Amino acid sequence: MAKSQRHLLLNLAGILLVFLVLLLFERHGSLYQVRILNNMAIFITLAVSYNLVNGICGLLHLGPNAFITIGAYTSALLTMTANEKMMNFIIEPLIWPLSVVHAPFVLSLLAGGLLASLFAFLISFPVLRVRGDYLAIVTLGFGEVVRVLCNAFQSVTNGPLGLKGLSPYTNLWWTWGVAIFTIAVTTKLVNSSYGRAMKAIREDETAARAMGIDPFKHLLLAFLVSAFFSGVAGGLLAHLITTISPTLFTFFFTFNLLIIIVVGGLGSTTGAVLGAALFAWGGEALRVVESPIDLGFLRIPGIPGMRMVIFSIILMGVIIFARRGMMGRSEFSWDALWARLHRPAR
Amino acid sequence: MSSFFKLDNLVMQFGGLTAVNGFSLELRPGELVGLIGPNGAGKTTVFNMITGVYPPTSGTIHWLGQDLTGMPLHRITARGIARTFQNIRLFTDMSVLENVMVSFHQKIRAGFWSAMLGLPAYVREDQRIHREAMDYLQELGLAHVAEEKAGSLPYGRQRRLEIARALATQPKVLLLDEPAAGMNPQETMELANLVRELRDRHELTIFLIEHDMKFVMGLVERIKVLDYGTTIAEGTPAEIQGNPEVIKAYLGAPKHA
Amino acid sequence: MRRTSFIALIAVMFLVAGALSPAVAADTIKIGLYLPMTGAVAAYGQMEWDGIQIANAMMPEVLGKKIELVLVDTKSDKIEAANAVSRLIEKEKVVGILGEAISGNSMAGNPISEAAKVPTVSPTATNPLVNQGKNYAFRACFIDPFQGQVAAQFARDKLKAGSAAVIIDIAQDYCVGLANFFVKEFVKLGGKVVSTTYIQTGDQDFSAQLSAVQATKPDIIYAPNYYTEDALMAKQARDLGINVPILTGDGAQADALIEVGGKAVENMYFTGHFHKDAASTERSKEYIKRFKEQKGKEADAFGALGADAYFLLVESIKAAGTTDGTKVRDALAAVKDFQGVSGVITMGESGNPVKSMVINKVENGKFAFVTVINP
Amino acid sequence: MTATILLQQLINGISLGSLYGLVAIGYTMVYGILRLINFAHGDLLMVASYAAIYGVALFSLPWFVSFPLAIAFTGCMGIVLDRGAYKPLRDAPRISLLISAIGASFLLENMALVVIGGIPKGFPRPAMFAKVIDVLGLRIQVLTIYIPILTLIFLAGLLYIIYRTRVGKAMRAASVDFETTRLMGINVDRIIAITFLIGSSLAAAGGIMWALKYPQVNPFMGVIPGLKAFIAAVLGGIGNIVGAVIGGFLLGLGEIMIVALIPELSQYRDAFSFVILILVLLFRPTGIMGEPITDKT
Repeated sequence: MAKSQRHLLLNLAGILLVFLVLLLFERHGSLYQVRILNNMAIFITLAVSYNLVNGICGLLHLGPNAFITIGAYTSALLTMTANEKMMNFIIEPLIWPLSVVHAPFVLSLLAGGLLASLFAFLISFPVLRVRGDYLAIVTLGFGEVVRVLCNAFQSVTNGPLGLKGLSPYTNLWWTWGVAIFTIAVTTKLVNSSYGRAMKAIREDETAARAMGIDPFKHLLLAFLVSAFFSGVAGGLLAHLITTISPTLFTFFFTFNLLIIIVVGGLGSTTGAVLGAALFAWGGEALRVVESPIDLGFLRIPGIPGMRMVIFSIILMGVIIFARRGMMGRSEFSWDALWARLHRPAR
Repeated sequence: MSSFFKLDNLVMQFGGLTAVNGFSLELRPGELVGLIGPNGAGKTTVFNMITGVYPPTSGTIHWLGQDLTGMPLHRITARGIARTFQNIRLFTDMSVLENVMVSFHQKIRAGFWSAMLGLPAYVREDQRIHREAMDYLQELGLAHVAEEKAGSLPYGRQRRLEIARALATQPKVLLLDEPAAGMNPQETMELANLVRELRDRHELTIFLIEHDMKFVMGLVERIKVLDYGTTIAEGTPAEIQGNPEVIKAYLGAPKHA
Repeated sequence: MRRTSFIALIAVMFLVAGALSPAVAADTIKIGLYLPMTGAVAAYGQMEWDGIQIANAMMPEVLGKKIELVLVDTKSDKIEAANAVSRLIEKEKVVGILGEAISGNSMAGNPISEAAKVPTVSPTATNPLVNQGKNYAFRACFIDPFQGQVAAQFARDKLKAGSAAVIIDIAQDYCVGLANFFVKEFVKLGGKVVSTTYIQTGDQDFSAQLSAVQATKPDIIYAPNYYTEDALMAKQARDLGINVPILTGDGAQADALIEVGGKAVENMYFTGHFHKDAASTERSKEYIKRFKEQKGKEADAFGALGADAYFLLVESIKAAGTTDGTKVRDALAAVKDFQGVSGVITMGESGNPVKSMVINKVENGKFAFVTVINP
Repeated sequence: MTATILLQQLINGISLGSLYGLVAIGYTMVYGILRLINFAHGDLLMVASYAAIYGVALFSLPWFVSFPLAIAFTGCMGIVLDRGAYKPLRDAPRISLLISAIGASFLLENMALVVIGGIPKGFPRPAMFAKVIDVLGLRIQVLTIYIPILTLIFLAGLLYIIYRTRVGKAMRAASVDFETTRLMGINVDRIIAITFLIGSSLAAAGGIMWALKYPQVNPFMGVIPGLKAFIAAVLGGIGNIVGAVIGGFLLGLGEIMIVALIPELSQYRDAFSFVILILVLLFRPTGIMGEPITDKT
């Protein structure tokens, strides 16, 4: 008992520390730094919720972009005013109920999450019927279908023109608040009896069934939770960059998330957090390789495009040398930290 | 009166191949029955049909007056029939304790929301599961390795963990698929005692597949012999030992016959 | 421990890279560029970068200081585009920004430069929504409604087309926009749209759509798509025996179209910006010459608009006499009869230029001048 | 819709489908042996096309020299890909292999972008392929006829190799179980290298035909065909070579016919390939010719 209370206190202290750092950045950091921190938190939310399906349940799900798209569009259409909508839909007017409904940001995020979950529920029947690489291609398919529909249904999504001029509601408190909430919920779920069942399905589905666990029910549960947070993160993303269009959510977006969770350590929430943070920060840090570098005696002109080349090489290197990612399947814990701090220096 | 547990004329065909041809069996409560036969005789297929891994091509399975035929695996387990696997199928990357705790999940009363919110009802239940799972580990002599990864256990212990995990689903019938495979004589003997103890303590009905003749003969009360998917003999261990059909199936047809 | 040491190595690489701060030369004026140099639309970014480099060579100084271009890649992605603009403003401290090549990404970048009061000129973001409600956002290109309308007028008046088939790239706002405004105007002028079919960026087989078009026997095909799709489409259309004129927009006017399309793109018409035979301005002539010398190919519309974005911004800094964002913005808004590469530009409402439109066609494997339509 | 147009579309569909099929073979071969979705496979189309262009343009080789050279080059590239990106990960979790494949794909695309540039290049189309013939009122490009024939020839050759030669036997053995194959004295790495050589060469052949039919080469030209080929491979039952070709034909025909019969739906074309796939998998969860996937240990 005493131990778990101590951990609770430490967790709260940790969260407090995060918020203090955020406060520091909000007061004194540049908008560029704040933007990177926002991206980081959104990617953490996305990665942690994606990891729930891919890492904890062991499904090769390649369609989180569908959930994110649905969350982003739902949330955006709800926060835009009727007038803003009219100005956006210059080709085909927005269909009726959507053209007038208006909701505060919080509700729009929730609606985005719920709608994403609803979609996850609808596709779960075909998706969870198959396994392995067949599941991969089916989910990839749903991701693409959603994108195609977004292009085609101009009277709902404004098609390829996208939506713009969303109010920039998203700030550090929202993004990090949601990220921490997602981490807390996911951790709670993973460590609960339900989470154990999910991991059992990952390890050996037949054996899990022999222990009385209904795979469909639990995979669906993970799917719904994951979709909800992906949808919320989509809403946050939409109101961070203030414009969305279908091109934002291609399967390359999914690949990025997959890279994040595998590099972090598939199945580890800590790994997903680290991977997402590294991705959001590293992508910007790597820009250095494209700017001209002055070594005093030698001036190397920047080569546009080098960043992605280096990124690919680092990615392959990391995977080859750390094939189970940074964290493997281990998680951060205060006990482990304690043990490490008290270990005599090598 | 409806029977306790009854398999009636089970047939399993894979494509054109008949793996099991007309398997019937009736178990009485508290019985210890063995199923033997040479490799590829279809023993595990019988288990797979009973537990719904794949539905039988024809035939029925009745259990306490209910028709279980074609019911999915997890629902059969929920009705009180548990099994172990011949090729050990533990949740290798989870701890020994977690492996057993998984089995309690099917009967969990606290719902998802209560688990998420950490309501007292859930917390109490989780603590109870933890305690009871430890009891099962204790019973099978695995308590001291509770925190280790299941995959890192030595072979004999993995087999025991499989049994602990199956027991934790609180079954009435336990199906053991070659529980003594890969064990040395000493371990085998201990296992035989353990199986008997478990049956008495948990009021189980046990149906097991085994290769080790000595193990089976000393343990069970009744034996069925399967060869090429067909039942060739049935009886007490003593009867089976003297049955020429069985000897032929195991040793092949004698050359001078 | 291989894993730990490898990750440590990567970390060290990052730190070293970070320590090598980008070259900073004193006494320069920094202009930021955010363009898609990688990713799906990298070709447009690279073409505009070519044009801007030529323009920079033509006018390397302003207010007595050397102009330094800071190029930041957007990976053809909105999140990166927003990051890029933030970075240019806060980290690189640029006085003005050029970009992005496509409207969607400009819409992600513009709110940030608007808030920071940094004037931005996009070479090719044609969607009317881009500058809507923005004070610091400008562009060098036509907006979609104008181009679509002119195309319709040209089709009715000069090509005498009574019926048109429209083929739209559904994944591009530019194509959807152009097609939509074309259809409205074409119908208003008494024309008839006999078929509307869709393709998608990256598609390479259009035979099904074209066969459907063929069945309706239109007088012209309006296919306002990018040259990548139009070149293949024209080729397949001619192979199928569809010989009606194809009319398209400025996004299709590139050397690569002729290189890929060959004979098939003969008699393809473009609504666009300039033609070297009709080069109206001195700047245009010099740009075309320099481009040919340095890049070894004919100047294309993307590069020319990139150059014009650069010239618009730099000339406005010159006119304002300062790099102060608000004053440069005022100078940009007041641009009148500006002698650009792509024609004479007067800045109209909401940072949208008013300039004459040139109709070109492909003749004997070259872009040939047809006519000019004044706004 | 007249019969002529229908026939025309049928020919288009078969031609497109056989290209999908040809690329899908490589996908499915690598999958069969490594259980790896080789996302870099589509990019080999691009590599082959550029190689062919540079062979013709830079070294002014005639096409019948340049094309085979490009195919050989791409085949070797496939082996390099295996050695560099996949061999170090033989005993790693499959997902790591998948990430390595995505990394390799990004690397190839971005290298092309930096070195060659993103602006598309035309593909030299020899006159004998570009010819258009009139048959029964149909205008058919001869290439449209060559492609399915060549695909079937390649398929027949491949089936011969797999079922009639020692190497083929070893490949089949390796696709069932590495360890046992190794114990039987077969050099598994060599077999994998050969698989990559064949698969990549077929992708290269597909890439060159693709470029002949759609003569535009850019760093991302392999992405869509790669994805479609992957769908085709899954449709046919991934791991099954004949299934891959059948899946390719189905997909190509389906895509073309849907647009041809209902032009109003052309904006949903890309969604259709996935809808077909999802429907097929609903009724046959392992594809048309597929066996249930066994996880290799």
